[in-house]
Amino acid sequence: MRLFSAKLIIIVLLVALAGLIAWAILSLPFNGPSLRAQVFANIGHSGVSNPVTAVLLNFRGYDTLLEIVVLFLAVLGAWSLGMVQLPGPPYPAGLFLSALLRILLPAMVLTAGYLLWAGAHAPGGAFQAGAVLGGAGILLLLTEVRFASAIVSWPLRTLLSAGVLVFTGVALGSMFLGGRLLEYPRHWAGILILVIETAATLSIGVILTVLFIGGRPSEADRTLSVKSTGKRKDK
Amino acid sequence: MIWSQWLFDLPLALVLLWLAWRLLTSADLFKAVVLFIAFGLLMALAWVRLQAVDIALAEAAIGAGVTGALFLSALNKINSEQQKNDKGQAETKGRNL
Amino acid sequence: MVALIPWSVWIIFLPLLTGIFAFLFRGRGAQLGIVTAVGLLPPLIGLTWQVLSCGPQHYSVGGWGAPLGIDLYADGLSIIMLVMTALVGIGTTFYATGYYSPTGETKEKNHQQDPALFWSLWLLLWAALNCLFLSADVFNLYVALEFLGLSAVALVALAGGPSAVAAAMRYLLVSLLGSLSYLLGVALLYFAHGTLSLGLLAESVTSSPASFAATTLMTAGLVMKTALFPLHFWLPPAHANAPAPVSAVLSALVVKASFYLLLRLWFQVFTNTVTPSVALLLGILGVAAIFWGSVQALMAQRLKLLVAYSTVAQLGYIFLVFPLAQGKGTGFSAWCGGLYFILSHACAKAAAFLAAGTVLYGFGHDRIDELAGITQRLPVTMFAFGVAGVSLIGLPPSGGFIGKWLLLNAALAGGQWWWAIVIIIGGLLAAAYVFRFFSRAFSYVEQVPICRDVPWSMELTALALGLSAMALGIIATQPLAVMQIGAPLAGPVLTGGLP
Amino acid sequence: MNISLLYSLVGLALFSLGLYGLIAYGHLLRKILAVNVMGSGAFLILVALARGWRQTSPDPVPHAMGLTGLVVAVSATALALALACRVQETTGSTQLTEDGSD
Repeated sequence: MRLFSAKLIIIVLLVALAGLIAWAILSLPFNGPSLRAQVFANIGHSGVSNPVTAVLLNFRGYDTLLEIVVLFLAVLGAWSLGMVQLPGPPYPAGLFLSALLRILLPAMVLTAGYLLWAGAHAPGGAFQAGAVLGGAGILLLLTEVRFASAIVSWPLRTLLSAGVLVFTGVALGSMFLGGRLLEYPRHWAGILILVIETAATLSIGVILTVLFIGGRPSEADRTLSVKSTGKRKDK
Repeated sequence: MIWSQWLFDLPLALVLLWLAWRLLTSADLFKAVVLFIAFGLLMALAWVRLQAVDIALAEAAIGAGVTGALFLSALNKINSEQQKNDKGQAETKGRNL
Repeated sequence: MVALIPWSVWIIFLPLLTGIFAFLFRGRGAQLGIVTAVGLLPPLIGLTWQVLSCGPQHYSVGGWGAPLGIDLYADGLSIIMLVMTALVGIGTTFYATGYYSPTGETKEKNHQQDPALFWSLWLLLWAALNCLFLSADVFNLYVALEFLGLSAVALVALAGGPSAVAAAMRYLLVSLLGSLSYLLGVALLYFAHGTLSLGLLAESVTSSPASFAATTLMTAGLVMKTALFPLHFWLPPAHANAPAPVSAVLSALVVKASFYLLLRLWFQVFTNTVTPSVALLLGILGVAAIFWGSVQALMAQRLKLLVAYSTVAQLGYIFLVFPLAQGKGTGFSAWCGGLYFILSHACAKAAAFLAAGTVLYGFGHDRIDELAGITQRLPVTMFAFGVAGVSLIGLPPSGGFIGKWLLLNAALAGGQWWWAIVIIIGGLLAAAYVFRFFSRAFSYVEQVPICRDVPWSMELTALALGLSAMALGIIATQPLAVMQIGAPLAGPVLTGGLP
Repeated sequence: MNISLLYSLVGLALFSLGLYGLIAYGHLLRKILAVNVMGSGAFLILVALARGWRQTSPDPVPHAMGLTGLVVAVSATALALALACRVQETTGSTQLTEDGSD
């Protein structure tokens, strides 16, 4: 009985809140003020022609920098829960699976590369590309045990932080060249955005893969890594 | 414009709501996660309808793909841990008897 | 020339970079921490000087300027929060060099806490705080809130152990709920006013359904993150179970960050949408927090839990600012009183948590009933706790006293005497829970519990922070002068006859 | 009824559903699913309204905000799932107890 009334109170409160928000949405101006015109007026100077990329990496690049830090923090958070023993791959690659992977993985890496490149003028960019790369990493983790044990220690840590470091480097670098923080030199904007996005894509891919492990890979497994050096997926 | 709405957007909206409701209430967690992945894929369609192709791509890859994989792996871990616990409890019970 | 240096950029990026370096170069964490603590002083002094001499400072990231780009903004309020962060941050950093010292016996007691991860997370948390206090863009503030939330959760989880992990989980869920609520408010504000800049929103927000809903959503989200009663349930376990330096930072700084944002929004953006009744509601919840937190602190079995519940109670006082600022001519006094309370509570609470952490470190537990006579073993730490206690109770000449005195005067001058009664009773309750612990700790026993060696850096930083809470009660004019710069309220500071 | 309004109201419904799920259900995985539904709702409101009542091309700023939010959400979800597994490993329960203070 008591439980029922508690649920009822929650539902009543929620309906009231939803009603308030619905009222707010319905009362919004028909064609309200927005930054759309400003974005399109300045997009010529942003170095890219996809407006979303222009906002993400130029006009509001500072948000994106912090957002990559947040992604990086998720790894630190997962690692602060202690070591995990890497289990064997749940689906070890048989003949058929490994043949499939041999086609699928390069295709995914290519897709990631395409998305990264396309982001400047069409839908796509670092997050989409990084996510596809992360998906490829997760597939590898599920099927190839040696890959999992290969990614420990300092190369991994460098890859994880590369996105933030390169982004921060460009942000501060443009400040030293006489601009403000993240004020890319005019003619370099396109190139610099591509550099940042490439590093971010790599980092995001590796971060998502590492998050799939769910904890810090135990260093004890490192002995295995010697065998499988050419197998890193980011090549 | 109007006909496409009734034919496409309204059903999509209803299915999204239904999936969200089902994934929150279904007793089986595995089913809930699968429904969540389906929900993510349909969300991607909704983004396309809203001319947000950038987000649609991200949703398909991150929302449905990576998040779904993360949920499945977490569910897997929790289930296997639970089985271990149950077995342990059964053993101690057996000893007590 | 000095005036042109973008100090705020350095205040954000120095800890951000050292945090990432601490992750890359394992084993160098302590050095990087000290580099950050020392290296933040010049930019902080530079920015404070700029604000003092030229008024509030703007900086357009990317050179676009609001509303297209993101602006950084520093006024007196930002400076107070940044200096508070630096005071507690420097203290915590030096404390942690002892707590996580590789030579000490830390390994056996502190579970499997990884010092490298601690340093990385702590420096990033510091960066997140600085980001938040310097941002002038509501969406950027959302990202900063998530940045802060995730690093705080990870730090709680670092303690390992069932209760710490469960507390971290609860903390994360609450934090996400708060941020999403805030984000929806941001969305409504954007579609109603076409800007995300705090300054431009301040000019355009009128009382409309959208801004009313945004006020509700953002206030609810931030109140949840600030752990106002009855949404405080997540705070005591998280703060009590975290590693000692983390507890200090969470209680002294992290909950203040969301409160800071609440102050900014209420007094600068939502001036037309907030009503006296909502302010009254926050005040009443604050009163409930004072009583509930104090009673729980009185009954707590563990020292760190006592200190954590004391935070719940003390956070109640700062919510009195909202109703008190509604009084005629008392607004600025309430504003200053609230800020002074935040500042001195930060120092005192950090000192108390660090001292409690030292007790836990030394004796291996913090069960109050078994801590009789510990003063004989840790005199410096207990003295630090005592000094902090004086400020938490609000006795003169502490910073806590000044804060309460200003709030009291605002209550009396504004004809809202009932808040004054609460403030006085709250002080008595604080005295009760502080002395309950002291009666144990300072009692003389023959068989003093065994205590392991405590690094001097741990004992001295707690003392230094406790003494700074005291010093705030003596040099009140300078902080009050800083608080006036760019303040959204004007009026006299009602010192009630005090110099 | 136009598409922008339709989807923003769906977003609102998803936000409320997720909020209800987060409060009402005990299992941690369910709570995390609920937070994700809530987040999707918030982003949907953001992007649906960005399309404007009848604009030809939508406003890219909310799109960028939604994308940022999506990435923040996946980070938080990953951390939450790792924590949930750890909670179950250390306490043996997939729920948080009512009083976690001691």
